[in-house]
Amino acid sequence: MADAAKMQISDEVAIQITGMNKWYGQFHVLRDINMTVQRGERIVICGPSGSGKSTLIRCINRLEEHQQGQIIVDGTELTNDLKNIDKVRSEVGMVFQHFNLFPHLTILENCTLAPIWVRKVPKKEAEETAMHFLTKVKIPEQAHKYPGQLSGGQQQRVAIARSLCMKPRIMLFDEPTSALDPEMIKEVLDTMIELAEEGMTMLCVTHEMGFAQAVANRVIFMDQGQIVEQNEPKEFFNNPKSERTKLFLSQILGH
Amino acid sequence: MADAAKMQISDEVAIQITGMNKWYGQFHVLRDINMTVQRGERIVICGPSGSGKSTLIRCINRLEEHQQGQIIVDGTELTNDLKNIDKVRSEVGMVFQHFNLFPHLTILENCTLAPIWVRKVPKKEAEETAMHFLTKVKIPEQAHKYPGQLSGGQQQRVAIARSLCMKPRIMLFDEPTSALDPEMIKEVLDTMIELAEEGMTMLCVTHEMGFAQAVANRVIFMDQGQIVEQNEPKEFFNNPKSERTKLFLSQILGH
Amino acid sequence: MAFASDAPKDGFRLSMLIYDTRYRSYTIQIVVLVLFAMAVAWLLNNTAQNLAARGKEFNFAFLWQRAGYDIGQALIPYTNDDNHFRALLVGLVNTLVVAFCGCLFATVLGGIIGVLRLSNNWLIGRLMTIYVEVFRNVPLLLWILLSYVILSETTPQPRDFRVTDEMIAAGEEPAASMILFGTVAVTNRGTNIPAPLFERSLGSVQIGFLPVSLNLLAFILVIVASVWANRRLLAHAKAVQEATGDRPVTWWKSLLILFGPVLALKFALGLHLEIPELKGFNFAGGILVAHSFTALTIALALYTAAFIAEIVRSGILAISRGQTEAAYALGLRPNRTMSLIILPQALRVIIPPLISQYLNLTKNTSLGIAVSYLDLRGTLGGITLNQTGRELECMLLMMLIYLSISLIISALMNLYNSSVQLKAR
Amino acid sequence: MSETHAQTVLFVRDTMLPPVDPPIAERGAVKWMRENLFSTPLNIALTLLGVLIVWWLVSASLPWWLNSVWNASSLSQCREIVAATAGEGASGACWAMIRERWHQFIFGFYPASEWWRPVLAFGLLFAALAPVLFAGQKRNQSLILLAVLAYLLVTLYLAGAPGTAFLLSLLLVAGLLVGAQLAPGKLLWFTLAFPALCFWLLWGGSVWSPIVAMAGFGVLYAVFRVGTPFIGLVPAAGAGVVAAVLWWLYLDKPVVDALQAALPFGIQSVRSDLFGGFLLAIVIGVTGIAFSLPIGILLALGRQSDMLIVKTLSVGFIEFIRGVPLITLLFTASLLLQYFLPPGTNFDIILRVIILVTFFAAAYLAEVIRGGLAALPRGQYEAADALGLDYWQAQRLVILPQALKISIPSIVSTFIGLFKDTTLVAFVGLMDPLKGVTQIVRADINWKGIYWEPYIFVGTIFFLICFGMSRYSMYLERKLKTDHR
Amino acid sequence: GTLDDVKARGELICGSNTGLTGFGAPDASGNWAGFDVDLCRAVAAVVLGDATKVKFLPTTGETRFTALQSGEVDLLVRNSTWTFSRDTELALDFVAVNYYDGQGFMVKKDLGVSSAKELDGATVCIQTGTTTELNLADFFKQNNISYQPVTVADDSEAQRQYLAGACDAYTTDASGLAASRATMPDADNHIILPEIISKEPLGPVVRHGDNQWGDVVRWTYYALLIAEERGITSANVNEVAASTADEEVKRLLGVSGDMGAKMGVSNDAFKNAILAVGNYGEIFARNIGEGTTINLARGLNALWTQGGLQYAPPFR
Ligand SMILES: Nc1ncnc2c1ncn2[C@@H]1O[C@H](COP(=O)(O)OP(=O)(O)OP(=O)(O)O)[C@@H](O)[C@H]1O
Ligand SMILES: Nc1ncnc2c1ncn2[C@@H]1O[C@H](COP(=O)(O)OP(=O)(O)OP(=O)(O)O)[C@@H](O)[C@H]1O
Ligand SMILES: [Mg+2]
Ligand SMILES: [Mg+2]
Repeated sequence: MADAAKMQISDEVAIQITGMNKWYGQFHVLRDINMTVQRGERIVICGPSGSGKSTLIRCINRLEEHQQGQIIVDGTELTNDLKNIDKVRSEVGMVFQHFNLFPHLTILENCTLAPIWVRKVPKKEAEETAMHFLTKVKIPEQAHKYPGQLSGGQQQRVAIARSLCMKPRIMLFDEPTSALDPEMIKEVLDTMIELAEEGMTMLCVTHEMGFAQAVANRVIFMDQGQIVEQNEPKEFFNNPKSERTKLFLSQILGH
Repeated sequence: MADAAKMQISDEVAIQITGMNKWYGQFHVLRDINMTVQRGERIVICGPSGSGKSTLIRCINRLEEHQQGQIIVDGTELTNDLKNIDKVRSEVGMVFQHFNLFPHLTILENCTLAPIWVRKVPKKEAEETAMHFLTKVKIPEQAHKYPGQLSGGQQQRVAIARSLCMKPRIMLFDEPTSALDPEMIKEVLDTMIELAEEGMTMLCVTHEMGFAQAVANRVIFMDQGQIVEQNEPKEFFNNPKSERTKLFLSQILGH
Repeated sequence: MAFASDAPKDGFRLSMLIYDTRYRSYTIQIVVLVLFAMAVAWLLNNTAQNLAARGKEFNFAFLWQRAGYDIGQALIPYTNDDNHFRALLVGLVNTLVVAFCGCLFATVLGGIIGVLRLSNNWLIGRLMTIYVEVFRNVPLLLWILLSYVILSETTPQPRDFRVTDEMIAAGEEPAASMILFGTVAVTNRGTNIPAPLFERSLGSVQIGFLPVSLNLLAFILVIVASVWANRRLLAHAKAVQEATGDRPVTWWKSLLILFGPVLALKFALGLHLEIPELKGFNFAGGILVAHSFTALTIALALYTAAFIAEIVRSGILAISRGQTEAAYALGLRPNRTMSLIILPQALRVIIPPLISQYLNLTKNTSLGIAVSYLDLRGTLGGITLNQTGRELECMLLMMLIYLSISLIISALMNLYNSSVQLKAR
Repeated sequence: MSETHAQTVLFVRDTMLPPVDPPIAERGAVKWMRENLFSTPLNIALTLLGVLIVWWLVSASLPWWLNSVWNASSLSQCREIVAATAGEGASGACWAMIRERWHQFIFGFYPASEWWRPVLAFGLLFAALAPVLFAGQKRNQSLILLAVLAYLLVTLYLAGAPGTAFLLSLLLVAGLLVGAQLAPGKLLWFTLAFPALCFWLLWGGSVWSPIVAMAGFGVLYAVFRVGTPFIGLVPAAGAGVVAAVLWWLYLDKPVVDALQAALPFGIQSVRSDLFGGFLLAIVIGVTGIAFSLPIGILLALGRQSDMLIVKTLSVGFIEFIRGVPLITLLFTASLLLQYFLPPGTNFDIILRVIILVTFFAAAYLAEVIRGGLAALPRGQYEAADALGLDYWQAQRLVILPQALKISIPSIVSTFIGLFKDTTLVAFVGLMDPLKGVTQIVRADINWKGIYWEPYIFVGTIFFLICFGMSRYSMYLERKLKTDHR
Repeated sequence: GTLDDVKARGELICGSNTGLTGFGAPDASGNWAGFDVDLCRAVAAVVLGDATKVKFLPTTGETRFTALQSGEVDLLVRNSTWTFSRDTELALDFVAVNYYDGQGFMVKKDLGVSSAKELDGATVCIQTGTTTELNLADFFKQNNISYQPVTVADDSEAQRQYLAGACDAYTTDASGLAASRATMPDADNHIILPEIISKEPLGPVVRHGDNQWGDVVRWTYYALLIAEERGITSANVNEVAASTADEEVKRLLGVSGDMGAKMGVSNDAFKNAILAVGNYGEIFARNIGEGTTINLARGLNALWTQGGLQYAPPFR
């Protein structure tokens, strides 16, 4: 499977980050980040708590502003220009740790909201697309329920479907399974693996090392706001180079 | 360790319950409870949800009133006599599922409050005792923080220390670990095991079967407000007698 | 590396004012500011034109003209020869006094009702619920009008107190008599209460425009001193408790310290009460508390108490049962649990909404208009406005004063809030 | 020891005990009384006190109620009747006054022949509220509409509505009912049109004035839609507003006149100085809350904004309005507003009062809604951003629906407060039911000296309305809490 | 000017009392009636030819002058006292005095008081927002006696308090006292003390500077006076117009001359007014005169020919 995945990686650059720095007030949270993501790549980001993983991927769709350097997503540079931001956001889907579904809308409405209002898709078409993706994440029968009526795993799958409905070219995941009970983690990971197999460009912050080994092209390890090490998953897990990585892996895997 | 524990059991009776019945309105919640607890015994109570475990141990320090039968704690019968109730309560410590620390007082004040106002201990002495027990539960350095600033596991350990500061002869625990994250459960169980090793008389409602096997003299299984089976832990887990117990154990351990 | 990106463009384009996040918010703010300034300018211009058209000008000099009217209840010295500003002050003091008394009674009453609503006494619980619902759901104005009518309709006229020779001869009792050991007369005009008088006076000093009686000052000083001494006593008791674990009995010492010096001073100055007496048309001597004041206070207190009761009730309910149980399990008695565990926590929940009720009450004192109570609105916004025809100045000044009161109260509230914030991670 | 102990430890229950009833002392009325009335000495004392209070209240007022007089033409006649039936010195209520003057408490001086109009407007108010309160819930909407239909059938008949009006209004509601079945979402259009309809019903006049006034919004929207592709969203919105204002300022009147000349259709116009009683209270209360809601939302958003000037202005406005008593604002409406408007502008005191009351309610609502906004987790904002929704879309589609739902109880209690406060308009010379109408009635020689009856009557109606609303909001709160789970 | 505004509007807006029996109060069906109200109706008849085209805006003591200044009402007829400062500082014009009044006191008979100077220490009810509170303060000060003021918002409340005995004396304009007394169930038990402590000339008020409008109101009022002087009543006005030989009456009724037109109203404007409301005497008798419940004697308000002060300048 890993091979199949590799084959889909094209030369095209999906995300290009150069010399990016970010501060929260006085606190230097991201330091000189440089990375390039090819279209079709699946990248797992890991690292200790507070190392800036969330901040990094939130910068990619401008939920956070960076102060130095350049982030180019799908050919659009993220500057203060609202038009660019809108463009990037409609190309990039994001799945959060706490799902963040809209509790006052049904599952279907959650999925059709953005296509209708942002992409201006006719309602009927949007609903068809939504049902397609809901079927894909295996919960078409829940379409008319409200988020509060679903289990955590189901909610997270809806969140993935909701992002997919915008037909994004890149998906960002911020610890999508860490708020879930063990049984539910699997459901969500399965969905993500399926997505990966279809060649979606994915950046995923996760500590699920099994997932990383199964689908990632590359694992990035961050600490103190810096990229400390990146490598192919097999190499990364079996043969970490830096001391910091070794320490981290011993904790994670020993746990 | 189990042997060491056994040796400390004396013939003296700590708690004697005979023919006790309790109703909530029309609902017969405890039915004909008979049990004797020797000083130094460590008893684990388990059973399905709603079987009356909490109610039983809450009757022992009269947080709930029973309507029939007799409860004698440390030679004092629990009746409506306020003096007896006071006496029993100051001899019996209790730890709750949700800690119930006093959020407006510091950890140290939480621990010294009852000794000062109930036992009339000089403040200085009370603080020394408190620091002693806080050290015992391994959080002396948090003494001047407020409960809200501690993690769940730390809070539960403070709750244990707070009870201990009253130098109780009997400790009651009502699911002390069930509101905690997995990592924190261990901290708290360790503290309880340590207590058990010192020979404290303990009644503990818990589903931590590892704990039961490690320290209990006796496991009591309740269902529908009745004691259905009691036995030594080894026998209880390996060789349950009643059908009800077998069913329950298969669920718990299979999980 | 075949990605096509527009080369980063520098330089400023007009569209950036709207589409660039950096400038966008400035653009909006400047537009808003300009609109606001235009609106203000428009209003000011209109006002100026209107004033000119009516041949009026905007100044506050009228405040220093002779007021010429009398005020029934003046707590600072005032005659109709004083100026309008002084009348304003009298009104302000009247407002504050009603607000203060209202808050005081509302708190006491609301506290009691809130606690009683929680009692497990079914009858009392129901009665209190009815009270709360009835008072909350009917306009305050009705309560004010009603309590005024009740007060003036159910109380006797002063002449009913009169005892004539014929009546003595006939052995008749007067139709009404004074209450509280013959010291207080409640008539349909007001309540006459005894006034304190001194045999030996220390005189008085003039502070600013207010004469301050030295007697009063002496009393205040002595009371402050005794309270301070009492706090020392309690602190000492606490120290003893901390050292030995036993708290010494303090209540009789406290009583002695609190009341001894005041009593001594009373005898030293020869304080006695001037009992009101029926003379001519009215009771003379003592202090007359007008019914407009009493009715307003009662209505405000009853109405606000219903809201406060709810606040108190929910404040106490907000403290989880677990806290009580934990305290009981530690051996604390119910009353100690209340004072050491429940109340300190409940107060944090109760006080912020309580203070906003105080604020509401203070603003509602302006309804004194319904019973013609001469508060700030009645003097400055009523008679002064009427006599001078300066509605713009009077209304603006009045709003400004009310606003300052509100802001001061809410500033205090914020201070309190930040000081009792529960510490959390 | 340990051996024997192990032996004694084993216990297995072979038969489960059935539940039995608690002992006598723990059951029934005895237990209930013991626990609820006589559990402690303090409780016994409280119970006795309570009984005493109830007894005192009843014994003091019962004769007065029992001796009520319903048929009399003046207070003195009432007193004679009471004296005749219950003996000299007895007191009795004189409800005859209410019987004779009830319509003034309800309608003020609104002409009797036109009473059907406020009655109709009141019924339609609920029809207009239904789509808001029960968005998309076919069943509840239909239920409300059915209730409105029934209400109108009865009240319009009683109020003597002319036949055409009767038929038309029933047709309208029936149409809405059908609409609720076919397209419940579309009923919102009726809600939007309702203010104009209501205004026309109450004030009367040419049917064209409300229609042409509403057309102003159409102009706004048209300019906005046409303009957006050319000049962009924000400028187009601005142009729309300008166009609409121009429409209202310059075109409104001629167009109305022209249409009225061409197609004269109208109802008798009723001047607002005839409004009074509960009609006035409800008009002020409902318009106040309806218009203050959007303003309150904007203010709340402004207060949450990170733009300093916008925030400062919002905070300033909110704090100022909340810092002064309503009564001073009402005096502003009657005394000062004229100073602030261009010389010569002059409009209805009721409208001026409504404007100030709207500002007042808006400031309070802003605080309430701010609470709702603050209660939303940040994740909702982020998810909306991440989906590419812009600020206004995010607010409208994601944030506000939730924030408003959370704030419903507080919004309702603001409304209750506002409704109670409408009584204060008496101080600027309007005829509110409590003081205004009562004063007029008491100025009548026949009823001079009557106090309790009008207060009790008006108070009871206020109580029923306010209590009903607060209960309804509690119900709504409970329902909203559960239906998504 | 206001005249054109009123004509354009087709309706006259009058600031009236919120309800003062006899002078201006709405009845059960909302029709306003009273002494002041009739003057408004007369003005409407003069300007618009129809006495019913009047809208009454109830004003309180506080809002009345603002309402007039801001143009909310065209004319204020709300027994307002003509004083120096109101005339000058408030930019108002009092155009005539339609009722000469003075402030007096009413007490209960059994109080045993026969002069206001005996009221030392008494509690006195006053309506706020008028000149009465100033007069009262001055009077007691001059006589060096004390009193306890109870300020009350409106007449019915003041009466309630007085009757309940919450005040010993009730002070307001003597006409008001008489009106109050007349409606009391035990009118004989109350007396109005002889002292009249102030002059209270009450009259219609218009905005300062609008002289044309002022003239219309003033001459409407005088027309009513002249009509009484000449015995023209609402019943006989048509007849008189047809038959009279008196030149002044002819001018007044628009039979000859163009007096109305000069003022900007129709020539028979005053005839309309008389037709609609009657002459001054009729208005007085109908609303407040002897025989009504208010039962006021003409007194100072009798025509000058009968020893009163009501005097109209010549209509020429
Ligand atoms: N809004 C903020 N303001 C200030 N500091 C912040 C803010 N958000 C995050 N930080 C800090 O930035 C650092 C990086 O945060 P980030 O959430 O990116 O970490 P993370 O690697 O995702 O950690 P975790 O695994 O716990 O989610 C942390 O130290 C955090 O405290
Ligand atoms: N205050 C009360 N009033 C009425 N019924 C109660 C009350 N407290 C508990 N019960 C009922 O009594 C029964 C026993 O409750 P208890 O809390 O003792 O069960 P438990 O064995 O501790 O269950 P869990 O494992 O869920 O804590 C339950 O059915 C519960 O619903
Ligand atoms: Mg993170
Ligand atoms: Mg339990």
